[in-house]
Amino acid sequence: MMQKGLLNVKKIRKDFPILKRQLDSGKPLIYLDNAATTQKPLAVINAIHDYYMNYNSNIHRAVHQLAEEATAAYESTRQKVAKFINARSTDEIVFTRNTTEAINLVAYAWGRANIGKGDKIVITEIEHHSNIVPWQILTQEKGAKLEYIGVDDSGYLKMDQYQKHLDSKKVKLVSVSQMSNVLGTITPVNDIIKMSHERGIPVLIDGAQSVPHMPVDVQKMDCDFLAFSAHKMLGPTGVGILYVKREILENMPPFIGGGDMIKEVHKYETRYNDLPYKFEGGTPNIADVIGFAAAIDYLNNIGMDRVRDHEIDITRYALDRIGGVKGVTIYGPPNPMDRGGVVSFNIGDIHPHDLATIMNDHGIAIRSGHHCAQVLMERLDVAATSRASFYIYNTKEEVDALIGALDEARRLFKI
Amino acid sequence: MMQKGLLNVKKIRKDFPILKRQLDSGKPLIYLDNAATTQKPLAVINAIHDYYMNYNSNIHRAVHQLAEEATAAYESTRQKVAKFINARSTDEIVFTRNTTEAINLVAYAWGRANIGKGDKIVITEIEHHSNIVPWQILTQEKGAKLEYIGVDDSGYLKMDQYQKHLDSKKVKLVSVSQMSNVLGTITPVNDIIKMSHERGIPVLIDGAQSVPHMPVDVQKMDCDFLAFSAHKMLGPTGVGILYVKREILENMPPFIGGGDMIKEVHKYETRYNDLPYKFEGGTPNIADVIGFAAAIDYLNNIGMDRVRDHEIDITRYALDRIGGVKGVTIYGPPNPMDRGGVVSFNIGDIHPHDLATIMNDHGIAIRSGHHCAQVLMERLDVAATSRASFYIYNTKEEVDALIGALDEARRLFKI
Amino acid sequence: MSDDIYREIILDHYRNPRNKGKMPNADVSIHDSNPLCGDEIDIHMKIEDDKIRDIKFEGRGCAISQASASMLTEMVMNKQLTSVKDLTKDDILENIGLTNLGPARIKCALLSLKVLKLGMVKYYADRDPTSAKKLAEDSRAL
Amino acid sequence: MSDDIYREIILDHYRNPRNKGKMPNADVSIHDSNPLCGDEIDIHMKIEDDKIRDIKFEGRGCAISQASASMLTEMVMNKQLTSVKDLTKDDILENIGLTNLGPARIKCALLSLKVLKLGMVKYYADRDPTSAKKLAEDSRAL
Ligand SMILES: Cc1ncc(COP(=O)(O)O)c(C=O)c1O
Ligand SMILES: Cc1ncc(COP(=O)(O)O)c(C=O)c1O
Repeated sequence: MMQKGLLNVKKIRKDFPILKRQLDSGKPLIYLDNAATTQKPLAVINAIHDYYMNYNSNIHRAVHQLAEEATAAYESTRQKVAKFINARSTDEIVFTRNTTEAINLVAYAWGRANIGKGDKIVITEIEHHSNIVPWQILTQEKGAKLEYIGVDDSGYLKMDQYQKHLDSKKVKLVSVSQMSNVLGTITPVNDIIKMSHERGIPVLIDGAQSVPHMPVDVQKMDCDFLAFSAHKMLGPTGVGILYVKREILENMPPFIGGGDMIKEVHKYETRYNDLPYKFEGGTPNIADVIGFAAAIDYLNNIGMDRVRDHEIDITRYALDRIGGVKGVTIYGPPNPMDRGGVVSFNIGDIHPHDLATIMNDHGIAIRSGHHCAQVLMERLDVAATSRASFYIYNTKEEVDALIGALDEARRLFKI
Repeated sequence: MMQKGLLNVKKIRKDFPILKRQLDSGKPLIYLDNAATTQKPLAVINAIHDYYMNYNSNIHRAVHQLAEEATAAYESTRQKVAKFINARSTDEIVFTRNTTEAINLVAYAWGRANIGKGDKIVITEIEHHSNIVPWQILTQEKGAKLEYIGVDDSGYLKMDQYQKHLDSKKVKLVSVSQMSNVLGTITPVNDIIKMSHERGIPVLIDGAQSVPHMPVDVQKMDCDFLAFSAHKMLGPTGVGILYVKREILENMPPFIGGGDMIKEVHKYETRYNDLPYKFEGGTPNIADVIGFAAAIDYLNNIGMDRVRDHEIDITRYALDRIGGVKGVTIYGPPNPMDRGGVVSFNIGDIHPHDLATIMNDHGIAIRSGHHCAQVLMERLDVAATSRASFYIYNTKEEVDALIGALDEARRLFKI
Repeated sequence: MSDDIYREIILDHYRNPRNKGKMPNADVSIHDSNPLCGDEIDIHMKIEDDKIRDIKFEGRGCAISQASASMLTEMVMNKQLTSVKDLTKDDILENIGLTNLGPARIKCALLSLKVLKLGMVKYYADRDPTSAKKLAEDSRAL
Repeated sequence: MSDDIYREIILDHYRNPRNKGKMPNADVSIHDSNPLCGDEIDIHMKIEDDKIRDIKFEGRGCAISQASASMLTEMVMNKQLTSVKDLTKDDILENIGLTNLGPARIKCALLSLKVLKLGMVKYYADRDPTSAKKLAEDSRAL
């Protein structure tokens, strides 16, 4: 059912009811905050609705019909996720709340068992707080060290620094995001993983920005862990995914203890459940996991290659147009092939927060601030940036509207 | 807007679309699995739908209109929750995925900072795995001890054992469920908390079964922690609530590290956010938290006293009718005033799983198994029980249908 | 539907299980449980010349899981492991005459096969790692 | 709407902030940031006879937060703490002429007041615990 060629954006837009929204400003919504969370197609909204209207039930532990239906739907999402990232088995797919919880799961369960005094964990300067703070907490607890791979002025990782860290021989984990949520940088994860595996070091990939926007294949990439969020790829809020290679997952102690993750509980000891259930304690977010399947279907139907092509196209246009506005600084790689559909910029001395307010007058939703990447902000020596980020339903006309609003901001701030 | 007198169940049933469902057996749904999860009124389903159709956005960190609307709705749920359990402040309300995660949060964040070698944690034999396994993990890690308050043959806690544990002077935490999900027992939490506070020991209340079914006031009860799940009280899956007294929460280290829970992240150190955000890392389950507000409104509109009265009424009837069936053993307190709307039983040598299959032929959804309470199963010396559990939309006619199916089971198994 | 499940023969095996009990000096003993319902099965075997000379089970659980275990022991008693190794899900369901179970109840019917396969994994672990690996995969899929 | 916000006077205070800078021997120094946008404000004060003898701020952030901080320092310079203590949200918003901000931007406008209140909490901590407690409550609500 995969389609070919350029996206039919007009047709796609019809599937997203919110895009018809009129805002208080009287303007129609121009949604350019997709790196924060994407909008949802009707198919996803309806899947959740259908679940609650027709077969809402707790799962796994009952034999009545609703429970069987709900369990089957829940587990079928797991199959779709496994296939979407080309995992070997559904055993390797753990549902969490979001990318953040997925990374914390690794830090708590794997990290506390495998990181010791003097060990090093290597991350990069472009990481989201979700891929920094868990490692700060872990390394502080264990007396281990956190090391950073720097980023150059064009937004590329300094691979020589990575090499040096590896040479120090103390590295026990490398954790890198595949696409920066600020610079858009697509990082050389294949090289990073290869170099690391040569030394027997596992690698966690933060796929929060990459998995929604380009084809990702865990077997080809050969990462050990991959974390991403449903809500950033047309799915509902409240669902994250942690992929872990089975050999590693099998040896990981549990994280959240409680119902569903056990096989047998006795007063003073417990036998944990099979993979992946061992890592899903308590009643899961059933409705939203089921809703997420509709998002995967939707993306599969378009094809991730075409999603990527569309974003390269619109990002190239946006880099051109925004770059042409007087007083603008754009951050990140200049070549749209090296970046995702994220454009961060500043203009004159207008603070991004003020710019976002002005944008909002025009119905344009952009994000402003540190984007949960304060380490990168320090590196760029800015307090904040404005960020426009694109997805399958965005058009060049919307970029044009952004340019119009930028001109208005320049007028107000006399730039 | 609170109503008075008996519930108008006929009217209430109209608000729950799933109750019109025809099952494969050709029978209409009789849903008696409410202790596992409840059904959702249209108001809740619509609130989620409305969010995705009209103002889906990430929260807290943006100034565009969608983000402001979503943030306001998300935070207004927090206010409603605080009011529902009479917390002093919204600062004391942390959103989690479910009760299980809420208890784990306490075990990881508070527990690891406050429990040491030789310390004791006291729980009871009626606990759900979610209130056992986290403490097993913690006590094993810390070289601490887990102690149990026993339960007598009628399902009441052995308070003299509790007294003895307290006298041992090593107890650092007491964690007790306010209502058993198997026996229905309502535990004497006021006494338990009072006795414990006299020795300066904090108390966690597992309110997964109590908060949905009776009025609960954290200030009156004076508990230090309270955990419960939205999905067991008309709300969506994927939302749990952890109440923590502010004095305690203020001194708790964080649990999930990442976006939203920080104030300032630097390369090697982080300043955490204000309460309660410090404990909500990553993009929350925004849609479902917003949907939960509609569930609270719905329950408030009925009044929790009337919910409780309805359940006493139907439970009394069910205890009578089920107890009258030949070969039946009922577990838990005989007096419906001492228990919630949960009736666990066995009949002859019919295994609960087989009974549930037979029930399913009649459109009746009951739960069978160990109900995530294997320690209690060992105490009762049964492998499993069947459990019918009630909520505001259940009727005595549905109990009658259950009796009819029980007779059919006796015929099949020749009892 | 329940009329088709709870037939005379199932109830008979449930109430009068064959080959049930302990086996003090078994060559292989193995235990597993169904996380869904808590049903438990132990299987003990004496194996000579790759043949199941004796088999016993212990367990507790529903009529389906216990009757199925009882019938399985009869089915494999005195059989060569080479033939037992490849028993499939469908072989079992046909043997016990329950081909129309829903997904949750199927797990009950197949628990004893799963435990038997795990037992053979143990037996083959050193003797024939390839078979052991295949059996482990099979048991995981049940 | 932005036309009403980004008026001449706001831009002037943003670009030419009054009382901005360090204060080496301040009696009270306090720092806080807005977790929403990362805006930061430090406030330094010299206090004599319960009077703010000097006040300076440092900070970075949006025009609203920085202009508001600049205007706040002018507003409280040489004022008695007793009168400064009770400054409300509305006092500030009227002072800077921004009464129609949305909830997110209001946080920007009130950050400096929040920091000022926290500074007074510090000052009153030993001198007048009741006032300190009230100020802490107030600042939390901002
Ligand atoms: C008493 C009790 N505690 C905890 C839980 C766990 O709730 P959840 O699965 O929503 O985390 C349950 C629900 O089954 C329960 O009944
Ligand atoms: C690169 C990256 N990592 C992690 C996250 C955290 O995702 P979530 O908030 O869904 O946990 C984000 C989202 O903002 C991100 O962009």
